[in-house]
Amino acid sequence: MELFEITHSPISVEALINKVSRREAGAITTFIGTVREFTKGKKTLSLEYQAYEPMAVKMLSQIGDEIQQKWPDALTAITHRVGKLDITEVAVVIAVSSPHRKTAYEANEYAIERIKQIVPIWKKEFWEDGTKWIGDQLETVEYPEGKPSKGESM
Amino acid sequence: MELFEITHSPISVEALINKVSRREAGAITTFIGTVREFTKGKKTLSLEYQAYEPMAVKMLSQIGDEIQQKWPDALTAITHRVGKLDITEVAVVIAVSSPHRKTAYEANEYAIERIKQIVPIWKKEFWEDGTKWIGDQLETVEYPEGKPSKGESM
Amino acid sequence: MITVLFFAGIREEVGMDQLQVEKQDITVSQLKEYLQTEYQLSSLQQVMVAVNESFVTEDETLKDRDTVAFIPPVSGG
Amino acid sequence: MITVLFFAGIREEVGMDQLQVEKQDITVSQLKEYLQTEYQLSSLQQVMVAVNESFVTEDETLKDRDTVAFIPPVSGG
Repeated sequence: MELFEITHSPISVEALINKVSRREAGAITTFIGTVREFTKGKKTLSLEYQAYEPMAVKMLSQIGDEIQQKWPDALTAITHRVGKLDITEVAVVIAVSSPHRKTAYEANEYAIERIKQIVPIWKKEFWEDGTKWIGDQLETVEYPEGKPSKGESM
Repeated sequence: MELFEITHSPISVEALINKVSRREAGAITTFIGTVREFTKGKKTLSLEYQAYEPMAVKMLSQIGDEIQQKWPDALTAITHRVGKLDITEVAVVIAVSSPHRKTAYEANEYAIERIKQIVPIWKKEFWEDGTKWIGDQLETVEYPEGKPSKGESM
Repeated sequence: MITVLFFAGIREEVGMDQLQVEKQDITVSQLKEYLQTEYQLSSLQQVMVAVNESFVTEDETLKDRDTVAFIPPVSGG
Repeated sequence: MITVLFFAGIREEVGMDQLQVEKQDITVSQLKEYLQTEYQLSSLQQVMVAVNESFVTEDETLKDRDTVAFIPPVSGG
């Protein structure tokens, strides 16, 4: 069972929940990133995700390691889909289990923030009047260090 | 479709996700509360949840209203199971959708905190050496106001 | 007549889910005192009270046909 | 020989997924300059660089058979 995956097929949320479910967990959080119809007033028809697949899996796995360092009780699974997606389809699912709920929320949110920093996946938006590869969505245009930081724990 | 429910049957996480999924949502968070084997070193064999059902549904719905006030973009669904549950079984699922992820996390965590304050549901733990109805788990023994607060937005 | 509902530990202590009390125009606080005397209940101090499914304070006055629920500290989730 | 991988907008600009460059013992920065001159690439300034699937800085020296990937700002999630 792989905890960190890139897939070309629809993602099963239940499958990810099962990957992190265990007797010592009292809390499981999931984050499901879906294709939204409107972004800043502009209507999206569909999206295409592209990944540098082996490196993306490696970076997802690194995020898992970072979480393990910061929250030793947490167990994380992440699957990101690539290819063409329609509105409301699921692009990414993050599942985190933990004995206590606070950790499950924090580690989950940390994972999505890190995905948006270091995982080589790109989104192309298809609008009625054209297409565009979308850049960094963290509202930072450049990486001051010339590359993404490796996170506090590394 | 009911957004707030008490059920005597296993809860489908997918069903709750579907209740809040919509074209304007880019993020869905779920919280899944499961039966944990060990609490403070003590081994739990199973749990029994009891609810004052009509009032519990009403209070879950009130939590939904509070979230609507605080995060107008969020849509929330909550189902809590009652009856006897085994280790790893799902006791509660909270699903929140929102255009943006921050709201989906915050509103979800707010919901579980409020459930633990105002929803009339009780947990009985079954151990090898006995049983006990568990009280308030927020580490506050008494309600200083004589009743739970109605939340900032009410 | 007032219907009184019990849950969790209190239900086990009282030995019943509910009972009917032939009273009205008394406060929640007075009802508690009455039940404690009548049923030797140990655990009514820390409970909250709901009338007709809404939380109330101790000085709420009860009317005929109200449903009163004693709500021990909750532990759902 | 170095393998160079392109993604997203850069891939569309270059018009290919990858190419082989007959060089070695040059830095990432020198490779960028070479590619910009050779292919009139506009968007290599803001990209990060990975060598053999790990992020590196501009002064990393490239060896024979390294795989270099240009990583424009990511937008997964």
